[in-house]
Amino acid sequence: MDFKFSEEHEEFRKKVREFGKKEFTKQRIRDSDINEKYPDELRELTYKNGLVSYDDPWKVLISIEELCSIDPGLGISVTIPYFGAEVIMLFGSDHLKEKYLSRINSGKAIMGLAVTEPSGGSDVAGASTRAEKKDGHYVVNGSKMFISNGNLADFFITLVRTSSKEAKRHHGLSVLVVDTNSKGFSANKLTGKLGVRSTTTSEILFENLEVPEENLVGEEGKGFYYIMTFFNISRIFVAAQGIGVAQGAFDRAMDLVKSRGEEYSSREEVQFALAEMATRIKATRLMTYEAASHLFSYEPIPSLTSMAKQYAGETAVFVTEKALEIAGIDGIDSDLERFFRDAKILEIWEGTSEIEKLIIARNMLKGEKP
Amino acid sequence: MDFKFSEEHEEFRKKVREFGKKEFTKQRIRDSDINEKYPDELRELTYKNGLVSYDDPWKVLISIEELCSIDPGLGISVTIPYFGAEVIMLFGSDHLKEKYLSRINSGKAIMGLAVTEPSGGSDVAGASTRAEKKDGHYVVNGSKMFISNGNLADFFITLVRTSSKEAKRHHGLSVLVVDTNSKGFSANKLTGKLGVRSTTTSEILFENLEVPEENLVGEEGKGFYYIMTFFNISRIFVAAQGIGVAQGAFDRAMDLVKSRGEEYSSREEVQFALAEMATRIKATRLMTYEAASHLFSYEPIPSLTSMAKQYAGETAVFVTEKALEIAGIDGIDSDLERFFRDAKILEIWEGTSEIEKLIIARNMLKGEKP
Amino acid sequence: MSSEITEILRTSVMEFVNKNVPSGENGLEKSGITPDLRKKLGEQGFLNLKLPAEAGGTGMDAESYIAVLEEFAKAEPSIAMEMFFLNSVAGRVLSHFEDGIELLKRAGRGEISFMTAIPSEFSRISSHSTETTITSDVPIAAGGSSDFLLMTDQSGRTLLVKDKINVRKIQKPLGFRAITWGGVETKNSQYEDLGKGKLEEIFLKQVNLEITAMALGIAEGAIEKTLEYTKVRKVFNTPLKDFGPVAAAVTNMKGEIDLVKHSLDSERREENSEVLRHASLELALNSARTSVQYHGGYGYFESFGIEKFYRDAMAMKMIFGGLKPRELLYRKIYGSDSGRI
Amino acid sequence: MSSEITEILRTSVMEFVNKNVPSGENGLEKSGITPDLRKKLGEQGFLNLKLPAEAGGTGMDAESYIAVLEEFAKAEPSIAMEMFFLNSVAGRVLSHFEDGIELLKRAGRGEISFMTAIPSEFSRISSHSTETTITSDVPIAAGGSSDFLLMTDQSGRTLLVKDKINVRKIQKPLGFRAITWGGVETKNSQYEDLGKGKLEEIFLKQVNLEITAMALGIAEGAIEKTLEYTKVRKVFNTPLKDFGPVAAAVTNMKGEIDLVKHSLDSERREENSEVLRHASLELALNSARTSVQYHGGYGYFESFGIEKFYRDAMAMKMIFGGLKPRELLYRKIYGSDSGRI
Repeated sequence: MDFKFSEEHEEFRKKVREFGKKEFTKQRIRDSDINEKYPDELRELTYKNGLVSYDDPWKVLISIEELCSIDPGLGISVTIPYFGAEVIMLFGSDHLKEKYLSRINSGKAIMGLAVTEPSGGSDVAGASTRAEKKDGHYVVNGSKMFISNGNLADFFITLVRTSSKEAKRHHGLSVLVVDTNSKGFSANKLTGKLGVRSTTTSEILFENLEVPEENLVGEEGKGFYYIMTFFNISRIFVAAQGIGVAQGAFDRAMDLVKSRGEEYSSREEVQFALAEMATRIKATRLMTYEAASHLFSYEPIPSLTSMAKQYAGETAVFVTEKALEIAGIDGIDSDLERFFRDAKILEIWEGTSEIEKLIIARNMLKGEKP
Repeated sequence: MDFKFSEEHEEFRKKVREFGKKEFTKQRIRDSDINEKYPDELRELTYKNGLVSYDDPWKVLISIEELCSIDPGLGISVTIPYFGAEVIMLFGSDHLKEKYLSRINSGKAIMGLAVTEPSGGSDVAGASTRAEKKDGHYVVNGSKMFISNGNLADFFITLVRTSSKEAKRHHGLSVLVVDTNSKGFSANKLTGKLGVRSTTTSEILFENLEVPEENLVGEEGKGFYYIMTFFNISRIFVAAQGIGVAQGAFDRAMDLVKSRGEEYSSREEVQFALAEMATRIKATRLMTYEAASHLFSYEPIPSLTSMAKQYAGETAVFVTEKALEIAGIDGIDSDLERFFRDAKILEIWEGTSEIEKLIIARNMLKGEKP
Repeated sequence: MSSEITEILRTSVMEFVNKNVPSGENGLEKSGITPDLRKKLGEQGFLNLKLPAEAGGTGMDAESYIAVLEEFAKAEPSIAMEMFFLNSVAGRVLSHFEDGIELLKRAGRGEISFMTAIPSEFSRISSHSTETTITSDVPIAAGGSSDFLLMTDQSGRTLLVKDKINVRKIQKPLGFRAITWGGVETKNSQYEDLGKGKLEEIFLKQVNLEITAMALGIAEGAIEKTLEYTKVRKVFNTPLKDFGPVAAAVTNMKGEIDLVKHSLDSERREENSEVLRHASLELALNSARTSVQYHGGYGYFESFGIEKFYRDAMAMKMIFGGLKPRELLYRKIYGSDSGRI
Repeated sequence: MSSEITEILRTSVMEFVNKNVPSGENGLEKSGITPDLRKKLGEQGFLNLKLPAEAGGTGMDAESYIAVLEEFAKAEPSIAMEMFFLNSVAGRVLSHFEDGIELLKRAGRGEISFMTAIPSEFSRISSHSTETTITSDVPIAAGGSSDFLLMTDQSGRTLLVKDKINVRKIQKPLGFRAITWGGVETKNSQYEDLGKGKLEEIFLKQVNLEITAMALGIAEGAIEKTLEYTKVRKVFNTPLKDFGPVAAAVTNMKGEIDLVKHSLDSERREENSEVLRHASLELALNSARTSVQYHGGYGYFESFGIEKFYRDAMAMKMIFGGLKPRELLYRKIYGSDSGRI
């Protein structure tokens, strides 16, 4: 057993950290949060500095972790433009890889994943956006909800229903790459989020939107499987967001405790809170890293991935709440209050905590050993 | 990073498991539990089969884990006869190693650690058992409480006060090896325990008991340090007990759920319980293994060790309670009720959960990174 | 009945326990509830509190009955459970026919007692009955003796088995050790058919407040001892209670106990009964676990009288806290328009 | 006052909110409590409920006052907090001198309002006062406007600052966004010395039931919406409420709300006030967090009116749930013989 990152990865972590400390300025953080403004210039900077590189998924994980610990909103904003890329990598044709992934790899495009619908967040198989084949095109009609990068993305990995057999819910779904400059595409930015306010969340609509046949990812009818496979990857990165949020909040709470002097820091209530926070963070890290090590060597263990994701979300919420309790009234206008608002989404997106628990149990009931 | 045990260790785990399944018979388990009887014959068998070997601490850890998952009472009983050996290994003279450790290594003797006193379980530095030097001997007077192997051990690693300066509480303590066949030694077995009833717990008394000077471990005045160092080792093994108890209870709960059929096993309440149990167990394992990997390479991280121990105790209690809830009335006379009774001690011995949390926080306040 | 009289009752329970119930090393769990102790309980009028008047019941109001259950549970949960099986269970199913009234009369005087096979969602009951013969294997039953047995047969009917009851006593059951637990076999026994689903109906729906009283008593018994212990027990030369997290945990439990107690004492208790049942079961387990913890090594020993609360609280949850009664809570809160729940 | 009248009051609060308080996309948090709304609150008699009679107070009993706080908190916690600062805080410190009465009168009519610098254990207050001049930097204050400021100076005295109050308004504070939060600076201001430790005493000891009412209202507001939402919201073609763990979590919260509510409504509320304070703060946070969770993505948006409960509940805990008030709970439960605590 070996619980250490390689020297290269440690170096990389240091580099990310330095970048974040320098570029995530107070001004940028506040401006993005208060005005719900996407930090596009920062995204470019992050890309140019090579902090999001698909050559090595460990580096992506490290970037997410470190940047989120400096500011979750900005951290997520600059690492989310590639959201969904793995679907093309794993299942897309060479044509799609070249046409779309090359733009992503050069940092020139923003993409997104359009799966969730207004009628059901967790019920992926219930998707009702329709795509009908007609003259070498798919004609897409329907809407998607809570779509990250909704008003920013150049194209979306989109889950659509290509078969009318409602009985086979899972088997009637396919994945298309939809250009947002196509006729019939529109997006309404949803404002007034609790947290991660610098990310852009939208409702997107498809109205008789035509997609060329070659934009089908993989095979027709396998969309549900592709998306589920993707979630088993993206959940690792959400867990990394959780590590970052929790660690960032913990570090700030620790500083606060120290700044209040010996009499305060020696109080057992305070020490208990710190110990409980730190223990949860440690457990989150380990579960995430183990899940990642299986995933990144192409042997994912879905129940373990879900454990990491669920526990990370819960930990981010737990730690930020505890940190604010320590802060008291002084926290009402502080970094910590932003961390608190940013944390909650981690229990909701990429599969709610409830869904993760069901995944864990069902896989284990089938004999999987996490 | 590498989260896998070596092949040798996996083989060893299998061997331990097979041994336990064969030798931990229903009869032995029940008899030991109900009659509070130490299974000495089983201890010898375990030793003879090479399941407790100080050549490799990983093997000790694996044995504890696997045997406790079959039965915590017997699992602890057969692995506890060597309790305290590390104190001599690390700090004892060659004379002590030869005289005492060789008997331990050959499985011929049982030893124990006498630290806790009636007046304070967690307050090690408050020990008041006195040892005064006189004619080349220490004369020991005092009593120790809740001492494992109290009526079984051939000798005890004993914490005594050798200096009268009460002001320097920590620095007035030393460690002696006390033979139990010495004049002035007596032990009262304490019966009626909630759990781990096959282990023997006693109050032991020293009345003008003479100990030869050469039985001093290390230096006078360093006893507190030696014992604290030992606890940083033994806590790993308590964490391993926790893994075993929790895993054993989980496996039984899983079997129960499956045996009740699809309608029951598909209930979300039941699946949530299984998921929460399994996640805690996974987190416990990882923290324990990482803490062990540091410790076994002589770079212990005390805060991480305490995290593992505290979380393991809490997990054992959590999982056994949940398992009994699943069992319902049928559990009232079952393996699971024994696991439940056995679990609670893990939050108490080798430092209560409260003490562990303080250790975590205080080390981190000093800058330690677990 | 006024709360003044309830207070007198509470005092008389405490006095009875102090005078008649062994504690410490050779406490009640070792001796069990003996015929002699049962007699005394009967003489003092503790066994017929809620029996019907024709069976010699005192016609006591609910408030006083649950107060007595709570008070016994604080000291010796097993006695409360014995009272519960007789008054809340047997009293309800046996009061509808003459023979039953007669048996209740005798039981109320402490002369006989019933075993009750607790209905289980997953019970391993295998029973077969013809008109005159019943063969059953009821693995878990609880009660004072094997004079009579209340049980549910395979088809869901509640039976009173009158003879040839063979009990395989469990040596050390998890909880309530002063009453008898065991597997039961009956063969060619005489029995009385008491109606379909009667026992289950009682355990599921009719005893919420009694369960609350017992669970609350366990929580109180554990936490009151812990409050006192943490005042005097010192570590690092400081009383345990002066460590913030200890004080926090104990006062939180005590606070929750007060909330449940006030609700149980109030006139709105019925309206809240499902909530109280589950809240008190949770509270009992949390309180008892915390209490063992803060008693440290000492709390781990039977003679200290703390660990029994932990076992009993766990057993309470196993007996009374399953999915079926939880569903009734869901239904209560969500109203009648429930689908799967 | 009878509970019937309390019920009428509750209804009138609901009616007032429906009629006068904006909701949805452009809800109250965007507009803030405007002078106009404050006027209306005053006209309807919601601002002087507990003010002294000389200041035009209604002499309303505690039961009705806390019922109104609870009811406003269910819908708009910010309004409850505005009432609280005026009636429970300003009303208490300003009623002892003529000028103060005059100001309370006007505030009760909604014509002026006070900011209050909430005493903090670790406040970064740095203030210096001479006989005629006060310079202070109070980073966190809350209230309606900067007409007047109640604050604690460096030496612990409570001051009423009357002019030259410079507020650096926080753009998006964590909670209670419809009232003003901000850093405050005063220089060469006129002020009145209201006595040593007055504000701290009030926040620590005198407002337990008011805090409970507000926290309970937040819990109720969140859970009631969630109860309704989980009945209609479907996933996998099944209403959310039919998933056991969802039903369990919601019904547990609702059950705990009922327990706290009953205790707050009972005549023993005073005796239990420390317990209620802390139990309700915990409950509000748990209820609100659970409510956001079960509203899924929708719950994350301000326009849905759910996430504000989560922020407000957290802010409540930060303001009212510190170590000092906890110590008062420990002391209450453990009795007076406490050492370090």
